[in-house]
Amino acid sequence: MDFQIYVGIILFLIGTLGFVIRRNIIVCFMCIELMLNSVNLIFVTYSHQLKSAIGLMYAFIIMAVAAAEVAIGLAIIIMIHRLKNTVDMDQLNILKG
Amino acid sequence: MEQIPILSIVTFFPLIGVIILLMIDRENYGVQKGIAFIVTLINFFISLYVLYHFKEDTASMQFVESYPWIEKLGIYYFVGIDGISVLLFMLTTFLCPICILCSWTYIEKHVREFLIAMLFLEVGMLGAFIALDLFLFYIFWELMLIPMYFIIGVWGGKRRIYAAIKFVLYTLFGSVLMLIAILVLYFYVGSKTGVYTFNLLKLYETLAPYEVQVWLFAAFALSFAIKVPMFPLHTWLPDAHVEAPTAGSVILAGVLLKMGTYGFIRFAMGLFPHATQAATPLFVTLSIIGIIYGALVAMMQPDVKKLVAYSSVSHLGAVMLGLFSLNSQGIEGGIYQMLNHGLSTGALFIMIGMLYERRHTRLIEDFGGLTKAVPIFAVFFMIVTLSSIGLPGLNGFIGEFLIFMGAFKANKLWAVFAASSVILSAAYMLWMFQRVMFGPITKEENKNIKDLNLREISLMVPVILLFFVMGIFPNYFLNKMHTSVNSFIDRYNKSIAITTSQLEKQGIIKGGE
Amino acid sequence: MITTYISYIFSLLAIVFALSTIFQRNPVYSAASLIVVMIALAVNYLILNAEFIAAIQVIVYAGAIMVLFVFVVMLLNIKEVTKKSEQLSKGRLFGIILSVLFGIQLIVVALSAKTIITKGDILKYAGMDSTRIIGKVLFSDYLLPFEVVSIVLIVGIIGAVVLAKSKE
Amino acid sequence: MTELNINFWTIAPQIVLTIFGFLLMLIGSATRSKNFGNLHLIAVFGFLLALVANIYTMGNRQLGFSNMVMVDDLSTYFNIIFFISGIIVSFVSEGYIDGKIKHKGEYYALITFSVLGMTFISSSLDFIMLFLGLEIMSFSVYVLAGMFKKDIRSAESALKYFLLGSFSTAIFLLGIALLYGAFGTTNFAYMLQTYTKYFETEKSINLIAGSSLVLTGIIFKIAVVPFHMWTPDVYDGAPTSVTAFMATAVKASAFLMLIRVYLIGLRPLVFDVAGVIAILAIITMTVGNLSALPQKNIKRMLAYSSIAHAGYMLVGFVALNQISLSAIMFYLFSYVFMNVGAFTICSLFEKEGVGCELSDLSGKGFKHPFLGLMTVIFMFSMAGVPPTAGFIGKFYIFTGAIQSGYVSLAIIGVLNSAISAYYYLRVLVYMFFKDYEGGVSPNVLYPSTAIGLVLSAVGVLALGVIPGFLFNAATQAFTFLF
Amino acid sequence: MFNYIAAIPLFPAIGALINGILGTRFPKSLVHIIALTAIGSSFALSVKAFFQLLSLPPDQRIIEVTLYQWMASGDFSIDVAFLLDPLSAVMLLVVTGVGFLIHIYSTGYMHHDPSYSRFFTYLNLFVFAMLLLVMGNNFLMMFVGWEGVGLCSYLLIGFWFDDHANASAGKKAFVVNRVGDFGFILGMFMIFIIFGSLKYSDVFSRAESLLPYGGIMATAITLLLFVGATGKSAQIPLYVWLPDAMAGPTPVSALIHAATMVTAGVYMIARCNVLYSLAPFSLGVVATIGALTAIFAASMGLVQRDIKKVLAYSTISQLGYMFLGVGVAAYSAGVFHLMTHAFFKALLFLGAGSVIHAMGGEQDIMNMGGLRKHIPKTFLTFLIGTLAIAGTPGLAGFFSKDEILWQAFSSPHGHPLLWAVAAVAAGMTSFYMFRLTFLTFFGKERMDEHTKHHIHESPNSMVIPLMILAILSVLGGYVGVPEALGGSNHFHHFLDPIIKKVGKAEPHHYSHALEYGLMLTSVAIAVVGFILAYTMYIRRPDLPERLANNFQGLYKLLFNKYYVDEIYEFIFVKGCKNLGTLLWLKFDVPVIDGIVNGVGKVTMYLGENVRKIQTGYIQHYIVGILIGVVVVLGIFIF
Repeated sequence: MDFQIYVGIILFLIGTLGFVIRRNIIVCFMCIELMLNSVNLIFVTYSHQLKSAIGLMYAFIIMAVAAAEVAIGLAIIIMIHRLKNTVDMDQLNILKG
Repeated sequence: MEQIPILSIVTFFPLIGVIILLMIDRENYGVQKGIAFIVTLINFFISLYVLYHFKEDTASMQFVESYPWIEKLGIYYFVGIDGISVLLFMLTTFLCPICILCSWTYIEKHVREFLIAMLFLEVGMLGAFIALDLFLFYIFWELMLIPMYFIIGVWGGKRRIYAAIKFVLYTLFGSVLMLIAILVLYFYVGSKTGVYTFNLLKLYETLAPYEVQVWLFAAFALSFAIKVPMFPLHTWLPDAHVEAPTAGSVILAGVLLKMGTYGFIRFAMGLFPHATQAATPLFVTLSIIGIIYGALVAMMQPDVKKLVAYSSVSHLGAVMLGLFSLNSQGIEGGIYQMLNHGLSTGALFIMIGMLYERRHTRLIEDFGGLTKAVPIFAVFFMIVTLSSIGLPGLNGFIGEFLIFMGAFKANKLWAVFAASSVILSAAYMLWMFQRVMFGPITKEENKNIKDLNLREISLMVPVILLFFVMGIFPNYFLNKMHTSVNSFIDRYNKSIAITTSQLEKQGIIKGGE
Repeated sequence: MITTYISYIFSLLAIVFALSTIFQRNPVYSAASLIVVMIALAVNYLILNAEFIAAIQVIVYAGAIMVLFVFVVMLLNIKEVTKKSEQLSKGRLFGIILSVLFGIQLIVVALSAKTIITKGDILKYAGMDSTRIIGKVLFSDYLLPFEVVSIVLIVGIIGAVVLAKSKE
Repeated sequence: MTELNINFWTIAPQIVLTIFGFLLMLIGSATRSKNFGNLHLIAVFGFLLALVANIYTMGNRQLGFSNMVMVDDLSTYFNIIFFISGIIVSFVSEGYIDGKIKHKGEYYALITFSVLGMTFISSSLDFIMLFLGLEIMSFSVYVLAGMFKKDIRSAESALKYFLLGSFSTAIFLLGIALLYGAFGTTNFAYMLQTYTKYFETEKSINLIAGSSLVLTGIIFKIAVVPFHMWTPDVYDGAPTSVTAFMATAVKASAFLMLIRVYLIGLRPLVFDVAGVIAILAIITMTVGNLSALPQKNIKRMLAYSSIAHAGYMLVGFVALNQISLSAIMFYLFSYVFMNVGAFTICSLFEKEGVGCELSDLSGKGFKHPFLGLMTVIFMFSMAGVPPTAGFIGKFYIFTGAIQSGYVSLAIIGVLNSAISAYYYLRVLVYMFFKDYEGGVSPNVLYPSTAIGLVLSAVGVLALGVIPGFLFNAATQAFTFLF
Repeated sequence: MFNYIAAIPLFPAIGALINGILGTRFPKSLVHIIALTAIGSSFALSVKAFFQLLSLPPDQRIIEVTLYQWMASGDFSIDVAFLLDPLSAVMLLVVTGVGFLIHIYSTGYMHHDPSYSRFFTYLNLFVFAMLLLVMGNNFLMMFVGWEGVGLCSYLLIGFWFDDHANASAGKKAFVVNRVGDFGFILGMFMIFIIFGSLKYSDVFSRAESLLPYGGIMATAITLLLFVGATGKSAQIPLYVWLPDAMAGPTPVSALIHAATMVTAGVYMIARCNVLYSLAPFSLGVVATIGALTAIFAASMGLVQRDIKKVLAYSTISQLGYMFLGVGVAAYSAGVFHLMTHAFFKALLFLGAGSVIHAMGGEQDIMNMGGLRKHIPKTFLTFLIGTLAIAGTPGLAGFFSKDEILWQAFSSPHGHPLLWAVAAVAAGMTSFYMFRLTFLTFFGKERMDEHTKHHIHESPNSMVIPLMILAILSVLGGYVGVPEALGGSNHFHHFLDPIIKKVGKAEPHHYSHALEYGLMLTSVAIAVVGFILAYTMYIRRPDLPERLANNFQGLYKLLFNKYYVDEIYEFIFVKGCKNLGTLLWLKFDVPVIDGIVNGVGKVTMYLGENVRKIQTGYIQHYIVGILIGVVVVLGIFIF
């Protein structure tokens, strides 16, 4: 078993942790990227381990998807910033209850 | 022989009225009322065909129609009528035109919508009485809720919203559990016989074991007991009655409550005889408590409508007692009392509605000495009151008498407690009557109220006549029930015998003692 | 063996900078740390025989995407907010505990996981390097996903245009 | 597998939708200055064409693109749900977004793309296609949720949806990764084979963990408690037409994912999953209903109610028999009609930036009889009162549940539905029982909106009165399982 | 074939129907013509029926007319059918005869009443119901009549409903009667359970074989039926309604509350004599209650000031006699007294009515006096009535009362104590009746001038019935002169066929001498009563007051009718009302409805709290998701 699996899992955990503790939307978004990266790492590791090309496909496609995701995400962040002049998550709770 | 689908015609005929109403100018209230009235009246006359061609000598379902609806689940549009339901069916068609007449001036806003609601309500009620497919029955059962909800909520009194929601939620809570029970039964019987069906008559044939019956019966009974309403599930009734407009109260008391008792005899007791037997002590106790409790609470009500509402609790308690006597007197008395209660309490509500239209109050203390001002009203009111307290010669007596007799046959003590209602009902009704109609006129407003007009008289007369006919010639009505009720009792006894022997085999009950 | 050590080192690097990403007060530093993480991962990809992935990891991820991040951070001129509220820190604490629990679970899974299959479809392409394999597979079995990715990107573009466009 | 196995018929509807998506963008941008008002018709036309294509592919099961996609009855029927949702939403959108959204072309294009993503989900036979379909759908909806760019609520909704959605996607992906590690493949068909080969006796922990992570990703989309928390906020903030779309089509696709993944790919695990979902279903419907009870904002109330509805549908999944699964499909069908209808009503009474409060409806029912009637139909259907589709849907669900012996689940379900009647009926209370107090008059009723409403109402009633045909079709769709 | 017997009750029914629906439009003359025709025809037919019966040999004197099957259910079926036998024939004659006279009387008495037609409607209706009661051939028909007369009683007591007191009195009568009916109906059920039928012929013919002598069932049935009788016939403990019933118009008091309706209980026991004879314990109860009522009511009558109240208590007391009679199994004696009582009590009431009419509505005898000069005809007839009720030898009351006294002593079910009580009561009767007569017609004129000026003799329509009744009160007794006095006791022989001899008790054989002795004793007691009254109210008019002052406690007790009304009011009326209020306000609203609403409130409360989870903070939502993930994952992997 390749140890990169553990690395992937630790990175995923760090991403989760970051999402939980940070209030800056952009940083949280970065954490999501971190999580996607870690998943990529796991895919590639498994691909290596299983001698299977599918993991690589996933890594490739996830990257593309992540790119689109970043585009949309940053656009939303820009929109929020434009309306509220903040990227603090805690400021965003008009919708509740 | 191919026969005309008369039951469906009668049931869905009011929809024609709905369509016509939708096409009519919104403001043209008179024509709208006229159309609704004529439609319901014609419907009543059509329904007389059912009564006329009803065969008294057979216990099987008549005018049966059966079309597949959701075949995958064995759901059929399966309707029919027998001695238990035919009179309730007729009662419904009879009351509907009267209700429309009695709300002629009572309803002032959204007349067309009101009439549409009434017509829909009629469809729902008629459908529930003829449905022989459990699923179909449930559909109609719930369908009634919608128009009633609006009738109470839109055209009701001050606390109408509370009352309407309470009514619907209370009923819904009961009925959803019944739905589950229906499904459980469906699968149980299906797995036993291999035929998955909601057909009531087929379901009758397969008896669930005692442990299953008890739960299913509980679910059915809860639903019906809420509708009846049995003590202690009755509190929605006073609210609903007080807030509902006259026609709503009439239908509510006249027909909707009967759904509960009808449901008991047709479904809960018919399908689960053994559980019925086991539950009899409980239901009889509750019925008797209801009879006395309803009467006592009714006595002290300051609001006439509430008084009548609580009296319904008492009367329906008697009906339930009759049904649970499980002998022909009790059951026939129960069914007869359903009709009586429908007519006499309906008539009481109509009369109270007439008072309300004139005085815009229903508090007893606001009246007094009205007989002087409205003699014709007084006569009708007196007769209706007497019918309600079960005076011989009027309809109420026959039902009560048979019920008490049935109860007495089943258990003497039941009848002793239940028959005390003859005293209490006289006490609260006559006391109310005295305070409203007798004594000096103390309030200035009461002096000049108008007596009944022609419309009001003509809507009361058929009801009053029916009181007498039903009181003097009850056999015409009872004869229609005999065969069905007897076959019901036979089936019940046979089922009890079967399940008892099953249980004995399993060693749950020790036999031979 | 040396690759293993390199791999260890870069894995450690990735973890450290990942932590740095989430603990940096300044978002720009976070972004920079994330770039390091990505590059470290790219090295790991190389070691895992995924050269092509490693390449686009650097080009697309570390290059394009992260630049976009930094660009937005700069554009918005974001400063870290320092105000804290009591209620939230409780929630966060709970969140931290949960993520740690989640991590423990995942690690337990990874520890006790056994790989049963060892002969994947890659054997069909014996002798090819991973880039070729990717090419082969991408235009045969993974043709449809590959094409569909284009729609994902289109949606991304539309989204970015529609949302971020400031003046109508 | 050197030979390419391409079967374009399997993606015929997708092709149609893609074309129309681009077409809408083009026409939209070309006509932006002219305020072209018929884009929704183009969208509807697109959906109709796709529907035709979809029906054309109906029939035998077909595989395509190296087993990436599988077209069977299940996918085609679910596609119909998506298309109908798309059609009705397009109809009702025009009146709502007119004047509020400049990017109308993009709006409809995004809806089209979103439906496209759903169709990929429905016909996917591989996690990669499922994932891509999910992402197409999600990204489109993220953007759609934020389409009211001036409205902070819309923006907040989009952000919440986006962040939480991405987070759950990441978890979903991790799950796929673990599954990949266990199976060496992500194709449902091969996974099944592998399973029977290796895991019959002992389940790998990878497999279990992967499947549960995938599950969390899916039930996030379904909005199962405790994954539901985004739902009310997002539904509340998003443009109402989008909310309608989210609550119906997106939810349907999430259920489809559940079915696809756990009844095909991870079928051996389905009973374990169902056990967990049973608990979650109870919590979901209860929490959904309880939270909906005190809501004064109709949109939010409907959002919570959609959580509750998801709970009922999960009961169908738990029961796992032909009836209950068909019931889910039927329910989703009827849910499209009634929920889009309900949200449309809500949108008509909406004040900009505030939403639709219950008190805004006071006495409006009689003032605007058409809307009143529609509300009655939709609300009773939501509450599950016959003769509406909502009732039949619940009936089927609980029938299925009882067939599998989940009587207690069914009881909790029906009791919940009785609770839910309270808040649905409260809408009618305000509309009909309260007196008219003037107040804001409803937004202009566009003919297209009216058409959409009538379509929904007819759907609700038709499915309520003659549910047999659809139910038969639904059972047909699930025959492959039994 | 339609038998004319069925027409007997039908005529009044038709009369009531016509007057009821159209009466208000008719002139008064037409109204009473209709009413009188109706009852007159009934009377004529009754006479015809009576003679038809007489023409038959004694053991075949039963005519049954079945109209139709009324109701049937399971093994229960009942017909609308009439029975004509000696007992019902006697009752028919009394009811239609006295009723007819009272109808005539009413045309005068009620002439100025605006609700003239209503009055006659009710009267006709009453006669109809009463005829159903006496003519039915089964218990249910009897019960129908039983309730029907109760209704008419209610309507007529509350005839002047403007005054709440009247309406209350009517209501009280109805409700108290219903208490009795409650027992009656249970008795009927029990009969049905045992005999499977409610038809007299079925029941009585099989009674001896189905009910063991003195058995619990027989006792239960008869006691339950007797509960009904205590209600209808105003016996202890249900007599309380009758004094209040005097609120109705006087002809009503005469017809319903003296002559006919209240005797229904006696009729019923006479009708069920077989059953009662099988239940000696019940007979004992009946006799004891009868005797107690007789003395109890008489004692209350001693001090009443309202002319009608005195008569009312007298009625109760006399009814007590009748029950004493039937209670010692001397059924024909009871019925005999019933008949004679009908004559003289109707006479007394109508006379009282005439007095009231003359006094312009005044009813307090303390405000009367010396009226004999003003209204001589009334005085004369009233005096005859008084003499008759006091048991003056030769008048009707003497024969019937003495027969009862003798039977109370001599019957196998009798007891000397019963005789003694009844004899004392007879003395009291004599006292208060003469007191009444003296206070009304003799002594000073205590009314005010205005009233005095208006005093006038009643019109002929009122006086003629008085006279006829007076004649009947004198002669009515001669149909049943006991053998001891050399009569042949036709009445008893006439009734014999319906009275079955059952049971083992052999009648004692006493000598005629004893009978004479007792007769003389009772006459002597009556004379004592007379002398006392004479002393107190003619010779020493100040005596009553002094006595009242000296025995204030006793006087107050008597004057307030032993406070029975108050006790009943407190226990039953207040009790029910308080219970009702308690159940409503302390149980129904807070507990039952409270639970219902509480469920709603709790649900809402939960909802309010559950929604608080929804804080709006993204990170809380993440926490939610993480909880879910951890839990789901945990469930799966552990």
